[in-house]
Amino acid sequence: MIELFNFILLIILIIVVIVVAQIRDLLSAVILFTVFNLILSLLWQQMRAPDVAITEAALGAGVTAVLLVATISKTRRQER
Amino acid sequence: MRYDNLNQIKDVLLRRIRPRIVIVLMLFWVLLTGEFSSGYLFVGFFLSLAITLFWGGFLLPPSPGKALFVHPALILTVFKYIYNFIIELVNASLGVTRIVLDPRLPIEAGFVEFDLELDKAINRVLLANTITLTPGTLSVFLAREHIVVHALTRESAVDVVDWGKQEYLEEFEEV
Amino acid sequence: MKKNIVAMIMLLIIGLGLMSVVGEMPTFGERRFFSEEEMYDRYLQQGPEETGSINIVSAIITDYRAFDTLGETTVLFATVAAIYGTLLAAINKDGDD
Amino acid sequence: MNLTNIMANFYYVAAIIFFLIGLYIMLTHPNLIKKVIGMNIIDSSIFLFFVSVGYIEGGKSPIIENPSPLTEFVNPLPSGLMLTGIVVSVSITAFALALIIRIYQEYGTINVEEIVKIRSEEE
Amino acid sequence: MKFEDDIVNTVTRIILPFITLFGLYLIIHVHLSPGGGFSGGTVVGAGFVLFSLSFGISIQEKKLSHRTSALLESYGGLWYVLLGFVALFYGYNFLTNDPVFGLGQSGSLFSSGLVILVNIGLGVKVASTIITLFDSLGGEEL
Repeated sequence: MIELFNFILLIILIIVVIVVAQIRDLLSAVILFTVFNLILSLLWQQMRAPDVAITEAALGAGVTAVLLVATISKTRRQER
Repeated sequence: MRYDNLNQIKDVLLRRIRPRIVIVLMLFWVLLTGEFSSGYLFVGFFLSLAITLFWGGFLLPPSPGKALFVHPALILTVFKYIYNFIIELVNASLGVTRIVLDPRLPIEAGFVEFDLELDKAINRVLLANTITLTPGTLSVFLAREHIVVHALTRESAVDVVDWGKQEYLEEFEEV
Repeated sequence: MKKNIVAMIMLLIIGLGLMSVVGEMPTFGERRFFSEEEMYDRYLQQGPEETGSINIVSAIITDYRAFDTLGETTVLFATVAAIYGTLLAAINKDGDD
Repeated sequence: MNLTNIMANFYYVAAIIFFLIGLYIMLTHPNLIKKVIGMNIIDSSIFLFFVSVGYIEGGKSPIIENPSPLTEFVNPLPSGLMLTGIVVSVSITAFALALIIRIYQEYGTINVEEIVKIRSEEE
Repeated sequence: MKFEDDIVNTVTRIILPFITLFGLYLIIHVHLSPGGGFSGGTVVGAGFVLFSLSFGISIQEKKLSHRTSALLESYGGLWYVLLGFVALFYGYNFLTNDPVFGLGQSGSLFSSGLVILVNIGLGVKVASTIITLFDSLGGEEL
């Protein structure tokens, strides 16, 4: 049961990463990257590593997204 | 001069210590730790006091002239509000379902602007969040008693304006 | 477009190499993985007595490997210093012009 | 190559796929912010690999509340190492973003190809 | 970076003390539950970031100036080194825990000397690092 749940999470993660690679809008890419990190922290909770899960949800999803959005607001939004 | 200064510090401290917020934070601390021994409670009390002192002027402004922790009339008003909200929610959900299932998709999306007669910011935020929670309508902008709502159909827009003018929220104002 | 195809072929080769490594690795979830049995037993059996912390991960990062974490705080400090240097250099240069 | 072993170790396979996609983003996209996102995806793939190495079937998370020799725990060492890694990866991301802001101030673009063109015109 | 929006403002006023208390809980409860200096410090720093996003960077500057956060950042690291030197002073190795700091009853709040002391320093340092990163990357209008 747990294996199946983790497998579904990994499939969702792979789809999200492929969309991040293809999308042109940088802000959408950053939002999808945040979603990626949040699902990853869920996966780590499943793997019984709660310390890593909390740190990932706070640092990887929160702070990285804030810094990336701040940088995009200072440069330009479209990739081209 | 020196005495004045001390008095000022005392005033600031008294304005910043907020017993109700400290009590709520202590409850949160007990929920987090799951322990009820004296050491835990002391540490929690110390931390809550420090946080209230630090963030002092940026927390919710205290409502004047109330001795009790929660006014009894407020609980009744909250229940009445939730009851009305659930009725509205079911109605709006049925309406949106009808629109979505209709093959012609009869949508007339547009923005509605109107003014609120609510003084407290928290009541305005409550109304805006209620509008967003209701399917089909979405509060877009809220500043200084002026609200902009995005509505899916014309009827829902009229409903929203009615809902905003109703008396449940004014009861919150009075309590 | 040509660049993308070359990159794809290169990634395919790297992926095949890494896959062959996965084929040789022990199965996921086995009790005894690499040759780290001693460390695993030591941390889990004597960790609470030796450090007083029942959360073994924090016992590892701030007691057994505290020197490692000291290096990490140095990394944080260096990052802040480097960012200040990078962005303040721009401001100073603008002021000179 | 043992095919059934690969099927059983699908966590490692997913980590490899993340690594490859991150590397693809870093190689082919000319935008610098996209390159930083690709670098973060590669970091995440390494973390996924290490944490799944430490997992033990049926183990509990390594917080020993009432010690008994029967309970099995997950290996805490990879978790501790990856905790360090996450913080370092965020530091590197922040520094890279500061450099990107600086590059934008200097060239007015964050596209590598345009930067190369501007550089070649200058010389 | 400031939104003139009542919703963000009011929700920030409600939620800010809870965020800070949760971050401090993660730092202090490090030896009993998941968390620690890194995650707790990040949560506290994220509270400051939310504050400056909703009230404006100039008010945050008044609350915690750049100079103070830079000082906290440096002294968080120094506190760590100082704790290491305490053990050296008693004749043990650098950063020794057991005989130097009292361990206490394992499983209670006041136990595991070095772990909790180091994590408090780490939390202060990481929180000020997050604030400084946000201020320098996204804070001032350029």
